[in-house]
Amino acid sequence: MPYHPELTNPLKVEDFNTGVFPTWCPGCGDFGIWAALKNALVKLNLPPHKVVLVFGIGCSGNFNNFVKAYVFHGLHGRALPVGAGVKLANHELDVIVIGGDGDGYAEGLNHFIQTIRSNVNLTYIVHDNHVYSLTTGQASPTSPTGFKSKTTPTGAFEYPFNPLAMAVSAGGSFIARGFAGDIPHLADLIVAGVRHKGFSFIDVMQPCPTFNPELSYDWYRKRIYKLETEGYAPDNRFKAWEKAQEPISEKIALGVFYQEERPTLEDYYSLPQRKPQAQRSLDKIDINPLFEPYK
Amino acid sequence: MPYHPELTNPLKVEDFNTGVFPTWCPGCGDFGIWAALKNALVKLNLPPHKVVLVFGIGCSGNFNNFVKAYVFHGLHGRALPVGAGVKLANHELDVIVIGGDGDGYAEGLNHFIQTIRSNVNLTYIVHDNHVYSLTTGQASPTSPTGFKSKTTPTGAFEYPFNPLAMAVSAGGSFIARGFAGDIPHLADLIVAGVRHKGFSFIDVMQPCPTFNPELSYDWYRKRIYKLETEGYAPDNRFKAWEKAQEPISEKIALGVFYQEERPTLEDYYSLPQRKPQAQRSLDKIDINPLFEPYK
Amino acid sequence: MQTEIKTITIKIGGEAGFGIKVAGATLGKVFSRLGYDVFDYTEYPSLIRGGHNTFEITIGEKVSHHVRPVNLLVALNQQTFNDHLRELSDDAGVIFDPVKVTPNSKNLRQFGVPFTQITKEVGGSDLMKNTVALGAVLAVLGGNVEGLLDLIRSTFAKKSESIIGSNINAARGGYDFIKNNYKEPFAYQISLKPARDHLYLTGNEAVGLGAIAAGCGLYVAYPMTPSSSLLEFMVKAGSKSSVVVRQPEDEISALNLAIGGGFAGVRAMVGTSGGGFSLMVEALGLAGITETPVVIFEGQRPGPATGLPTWSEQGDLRFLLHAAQGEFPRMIIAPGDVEECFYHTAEAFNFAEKYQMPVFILSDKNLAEGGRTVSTFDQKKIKIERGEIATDEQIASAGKYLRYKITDSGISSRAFPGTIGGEHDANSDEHDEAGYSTEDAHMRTQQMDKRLRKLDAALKEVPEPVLYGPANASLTLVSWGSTKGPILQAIEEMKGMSVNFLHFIYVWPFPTPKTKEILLKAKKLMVVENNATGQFDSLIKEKVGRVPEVRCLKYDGRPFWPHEIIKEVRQVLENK
Amino acid sequence: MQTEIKTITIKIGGEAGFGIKVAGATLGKVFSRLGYDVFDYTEYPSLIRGGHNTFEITIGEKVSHHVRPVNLLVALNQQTFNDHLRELSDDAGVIFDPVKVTPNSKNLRQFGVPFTQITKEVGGSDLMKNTVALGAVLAVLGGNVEGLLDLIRSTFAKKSESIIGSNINAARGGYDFIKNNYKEPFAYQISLKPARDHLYLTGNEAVGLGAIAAGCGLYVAYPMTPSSSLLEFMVKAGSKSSVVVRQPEDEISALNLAIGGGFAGVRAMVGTSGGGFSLMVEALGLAGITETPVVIFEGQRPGPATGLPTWSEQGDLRFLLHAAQGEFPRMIIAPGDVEECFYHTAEAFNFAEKYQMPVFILSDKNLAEGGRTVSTFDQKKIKIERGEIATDEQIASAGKYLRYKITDSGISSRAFPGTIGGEHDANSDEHDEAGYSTEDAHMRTQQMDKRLRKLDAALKEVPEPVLYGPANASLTLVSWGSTKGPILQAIEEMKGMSVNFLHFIYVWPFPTPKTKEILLKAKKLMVVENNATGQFDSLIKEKVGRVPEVRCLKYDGRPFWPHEIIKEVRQVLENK
Ligand SMILES: Cc1ncc(C[n+]2csc(CCOP(=O)(O)OP(=O)(O)O)c2C)c(N)n1
Ligand SMILES: Cc1ncc(C[n+]2csc(CCOP(=O)(O)OP(=O)(O)O)c2C)c(N)n1
Ligand code: SF4
Ligand code: SF4
Ligand SMILES: [Mg+2]
Ligand SMILES: [Mg+2]
Repeated sequence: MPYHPELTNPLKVEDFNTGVFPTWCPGCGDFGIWAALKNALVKLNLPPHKVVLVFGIGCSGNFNNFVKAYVFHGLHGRALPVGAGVKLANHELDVIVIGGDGDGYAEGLNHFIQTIRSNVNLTYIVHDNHVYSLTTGQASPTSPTGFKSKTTPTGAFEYPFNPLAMAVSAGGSFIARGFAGDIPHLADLIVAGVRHKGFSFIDVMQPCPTFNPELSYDWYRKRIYKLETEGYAPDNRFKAWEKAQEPISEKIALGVFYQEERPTLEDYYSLPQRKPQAQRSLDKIDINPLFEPYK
Repeated sequence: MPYHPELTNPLKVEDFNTGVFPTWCPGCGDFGIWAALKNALVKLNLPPHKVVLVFGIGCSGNFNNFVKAYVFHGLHGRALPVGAGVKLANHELDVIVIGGDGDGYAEGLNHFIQTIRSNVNLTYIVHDNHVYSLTTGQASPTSPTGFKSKTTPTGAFEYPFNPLAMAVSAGGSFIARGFAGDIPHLADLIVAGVRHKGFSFIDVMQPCPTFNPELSYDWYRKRIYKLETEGYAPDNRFKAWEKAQEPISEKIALGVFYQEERPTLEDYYSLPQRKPQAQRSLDKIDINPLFEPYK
Repeated sequence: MQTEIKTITIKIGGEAGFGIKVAGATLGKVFSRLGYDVFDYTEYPSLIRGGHNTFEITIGEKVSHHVRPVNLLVALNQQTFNDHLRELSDDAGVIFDPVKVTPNSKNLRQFGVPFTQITKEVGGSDLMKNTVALGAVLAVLGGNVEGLLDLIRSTFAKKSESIIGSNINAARGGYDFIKNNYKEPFAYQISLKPARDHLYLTGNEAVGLGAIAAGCGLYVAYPMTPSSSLLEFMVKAGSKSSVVVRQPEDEISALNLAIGGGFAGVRAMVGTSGGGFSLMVEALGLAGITETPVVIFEGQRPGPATGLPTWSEQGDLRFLLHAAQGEFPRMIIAPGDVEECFYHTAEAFNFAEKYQMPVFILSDKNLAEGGRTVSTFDQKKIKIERGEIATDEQIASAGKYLRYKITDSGISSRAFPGTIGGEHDANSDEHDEAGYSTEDAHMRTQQMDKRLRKLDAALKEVPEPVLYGPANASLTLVSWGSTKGPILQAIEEMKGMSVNFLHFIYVWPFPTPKTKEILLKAKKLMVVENNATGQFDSLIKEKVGRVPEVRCLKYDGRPFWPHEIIKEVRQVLENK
Repeated sequence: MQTEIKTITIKIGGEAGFGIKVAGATLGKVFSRLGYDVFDYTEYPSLIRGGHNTFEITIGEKVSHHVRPVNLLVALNQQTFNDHLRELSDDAGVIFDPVKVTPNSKNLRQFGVPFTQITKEVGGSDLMKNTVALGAVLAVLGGNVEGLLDLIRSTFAKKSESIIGSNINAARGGYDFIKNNYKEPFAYQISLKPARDHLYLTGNEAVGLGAIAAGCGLYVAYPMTPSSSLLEFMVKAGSKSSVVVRQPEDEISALNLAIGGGFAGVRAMVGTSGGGFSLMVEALGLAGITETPVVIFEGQRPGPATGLPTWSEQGDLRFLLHAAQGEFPRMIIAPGDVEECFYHTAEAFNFAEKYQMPVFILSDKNLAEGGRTVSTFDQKKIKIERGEIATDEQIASAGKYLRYKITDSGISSRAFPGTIGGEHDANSDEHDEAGYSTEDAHMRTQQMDKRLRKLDAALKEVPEPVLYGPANASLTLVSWGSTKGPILQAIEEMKGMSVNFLHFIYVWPFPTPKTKEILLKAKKLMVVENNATGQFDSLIKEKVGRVPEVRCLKYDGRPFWPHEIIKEVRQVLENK
């Protein structure tokens, strides 16, 4: 196969640019995630044609226009099953699924939990800005209690959704938290997530200066610390769940909360032992043996 | 208001029978839950017209024909939002939502988690037989690893869904486990759940001799023990989560894992201070003050 | 193309996120208060920042729709000028900041105004340029600035004196600059009108007011353009009006919540767009078989899927008509303008409860988000009819209660939880009269027929479509929903031509015998729709048995403009 | 009503959960192996136990559908006798256990057989009564028991000798009891037929085989009657055929998974019923706008909502046709019998990939779960056509790749992930030719037109409906999908009458010019549908512009029986 003619060798960040420049607001955390993702792909040496990126709908989903790869821009809340479908069709591709907190923890929550359980080998990155932004500012499941928004003028009321604790409870095999304001660290997390064999989940703290100005870069920076510098070992579900209980209004741990290796969904179907389903030749199928029970 | 003419005083279990006798298989755990529910309603002295029962679809959902009350037999996986809607319309009614494990932990999982978060004041009972029964035996989220079924001939693969740990992580305010083979204990749990101010959740271990014969009454009885006899205090989320990690293949704790009182969804809307929405008079509405901003 | 001047269209354009919408709406309100009919139209992308936004208003003595060409353009950036030059009338003017915009066209009346400088002088933020521009617009059109200043004072009432002050100065700055530097009057000038008792508001705000007037007690919605503004309205107004307003986790939950509410006796409503409604489809059938009343607001936008989230279309009619497995009755009401949004939303609740079925309010982005002036709504016109409801006493005296009793009308009385003796099973399985599951062939057929009969009953009560223009005409335009505006506006300008217009608010059930007759007798039919396949056209074919001669379809996300319709009509009439 | 005897119908009835279905299917297979055409039909409630189950088979030289009246009833309990007495022919027989059932009717030929006692004697479980009954049936019909014994041996091949032995003894016990006690031959006797290369299987099994033959690589389904048996088939057969079969958390996930698979280049399929499809609606539009091929199996059952879960209907046609917001092309294929299930499922994958759109296989419970004999499928008839796919080389030589290139046919080539230079954005937003989001009015219109053009192209390739019976007839029956069986069977019995039958497998796009002509020219049309509103009838009105004279509708969950159709036709022809 000829090497991709449009790419530099080694890959550069620019190889992942499209003609479309991001339309996010100035200061939006999405820019940081954009940069981190491209850096991670460079580090992983993954050329655009080998990467599938699946997006949900949101400001986060608008990302679909800004990065070169095989991109699928799906429905609000439904990016994960599309990603899993890609992986089952062609397990040799690297699949990264990207969405927002409304996308993944409200509309798409069921898929989040169940995809974790399946341990399909893909990476899921959530732009967690604790608000619905593209629809101009309503409370999301991760909005802090008391968060005032267009739909919660007296303050958000419901028990704040804890993505990390949920992921631990559902049997996540790679559970991490990143920060859009720390691009190198986030890029490293993405690299580790993509390399992880199984479902890797990265909840990214993302400032949205427009609809959640209180949770600014500074607000986050004041609370952030890194698990790896604390001697935290991400090998214990109980400890991970406990760690995830730290209220983000007080302390925000970044890094890998939990990691373990266990069989993936592809293993269950013995896919790694075969050619990708999508490349199977359809000429040599013989169904005659299947007639037996009906004779 | 005249007392209900068809009822005995005090209430008897028979007051909740309909003309339809259950069609469940002989030995089905659903009979036990049926008995426990009726006993609980008698103990609570709740006449049928004050009770709303909302059912999902499944063998569990077929229950809808067997108990007298205001019954709503909804869609597969969607009973909880119907129940919440009833409660918001008329917070004076007692609402009990009943479904299966496929219903609540697969199709309807999103509503389960989000309804917990809302802490709407109703009771949710899950007939957890660890299998899809009405569709004649497929693996469900709570099927044990390796469970052989029509759709998992080589054994269930996914990380088994842990309803109690999930409920703790989502902020449940009343989280309990019952057993269809222990009717008095289950009836007490239902009574406690209904009396609890907030969302009460009872996961009921339900034998299905037809499609999950291995998990028989005996199988359960060998593993069961009661939290209340162990000096367990259901007042700590961390302990509750830990307790919920006991694999049911080894030990099955029955009783209340966690309970706390916090504001309900009805409190958020200040409903308890008013007449039920459904009884509001619609004659005296004056919208003229609302015109102001448009003048 | 241009006929005698009755309207003025003003367009403001600039970068997304710079308050164009607020500025435009403010201007609209100033004109509305001056006694003008105002109709506004806004274009914006599905982005928070970085895209291009425009806001247009057409004002006049009587305006049914926003019209083109544009007579006065406020170009906050060069793109506005470049993109919209071709939309301008020959005698149009343009207001712009010479340091930002070079209007490279000689034919226009040019009003350079130093927005940036004036903003700096009054100590305002960048956003305040809009206020300067508004002042300039009023000056160019020969109005006075007092209305604007009043509005600024009341809008910012809760802000600090200094914010109010700098806004006032900004407006005055723009106004004075024009007055001082451009003495020759612009071709379009406004005049004083008598004061009126009017409101200036959007379709969604009118829907919300209608719902509240009808006693809606539970509104559930997951945000989605163009229904999000209705959710916001309900949150704001609802808390003052005892409406429980809830944003659940998804649209599936939304409709199931509302159905639970309807079952328990509250008037319940959901709001969404086509994508969200896709997720409500299963629950629609649930309302159908359990015969639970519910009102569903659907604001259409162009699909398929995410499509063009912030634009408009009428692509969901057939979808709503046939949504969900199996067959059961529903109603579709498609208001044509802001006023109809109010009155017919209120009516929707009556239909839903009387016939115990789901009732749609089918709107679209143009109607939902377009503001216009209307006579202040008259709440007295709204009657509350809750249909048949069984009470304790009725049940006690009847000795029994059957929720799904087979009746001639198909309607059987409802009993709300709490009613003594009214216990029943609101069952999504096919059921007998008491509600218990049945598989009996005869009962199944009877219950199907019962449910479907309700639609026949409703058809007898459904208001007829309105015929605008002469009773007999060579060409009859037919439309439904928001296309009413541009067509009425066009009809107005085509006086004397042999064309009339039949507008449908009540799209389903369809047709009444009288409507069928009108449609069969019309000389020539031209169906006007904002979609690609002619969905109402197909209904006429199917249900009336006539093939309309002409279809006028547009599906690029934009509304029809009156001049487009006039052109089409001329062509048809001339070729005849 | 009865014409000359060509078929025998046997019915077995008893309590749910007692293996009626298995027994019936065993009997069907015995007859199939004997060279008979077999068509079976089963009725069971949505319960695991405690309800009433029946299984009927009609056998004959040539059988297109199960027919009534019943000629031989096996009553495992009293209810069976009571409920089905009125379905019996005058010369019918009944086999029963005298200790359980009292057949209080004198006209019937009675065959008392001590099921319970024989079962006990052979040491079998209660379920083994069925085996005794099967032996008895064969004896009554004058067959021999060897075929049944062979089948028992192979079915239980993996079980212990003693299980096989007691089953064999049970079958022989029933057989011998009849032979010894009822010497006078029963009115219906079977004869020896030449051996044939046939299969006996259900519609769902044929769909599954067709999918596997077509190279389906990903099948995703959430269990739901009547599609669950397809899921089970795919699980079983799929593992031998490299199909990844997945049961996800819900139907939303199912279709999105399949779309992901289709995007990545696998032939993907989902299966569900109407309720599950309701949840797939949004993703249907996603397939539409991203132009991702996917095959959707929908097994209809009576709605609305949960309805009658284990019964049959054709109530979802219009729903599928208009599902999802916006407008985009799709295809609907409704096989009429088991054979068509096989060949047209395989074809569906070709259409899906060539036209890059969702394609439905629209079945129903009768077809999905009804078993019948068919000539062994010929895999050679199946061609694999994958449509336009861009390779590394093609892209390299073209120098660029545009996923959504505007073309005359509307078809633009797909590039699968991994292809060098084929990177693109499969975008649910409206997009330009490369796939990037656009709001441009012109590009929007072009992309809409492009997508819709694909349907015009497909229409040119769609097989015409088949006309059965004489070319000219006073009455033309029209139907689609599974109603083919009873109508063909009726037509067979109406030879000599001036009636023919136009059957549609390809329901959408509709109509081809030729079909339109046939429908316009037919003397009189009678549309036969298993629904209440006449959905295909409405399509004819809308798309052909003709109002069919007669509608024959049934919506009680049961199929049409041939005699019902004959009665209807007679009435129409006589009234003419
Ligand atoms: C089914 C459906 N419902 C609603 C919407 C409208 N919608 C678009 S984006 C969005 C939420 C965005 O919030 P989030 O996922 O947190 O993304 P963010 O914009 O904050 O990045 C919603 C509700 C939709 N597109 N589809
Ligand atoms: C939307 C939808 N999908 C699928 C079904 C089919 N269905 C009926 S019951 C059921 C699962 C039953 O399992 P569970 O909830 O565990 O209840 P059980 O029968 O075990 O009590 C399914 C999948 C349905 N009715 N609706
Ligand atoms: S609204 Fe918030 S999330 Fe969206 S682009 Fe702007 S800053 Fe980013
Ligand atoms: S199948 Fe299982 S759950 Fe269903 S009724 Fe029978 S025993 Fe109970
Ligand atoms: Mg967000
Ligand atoms: Mg279950």
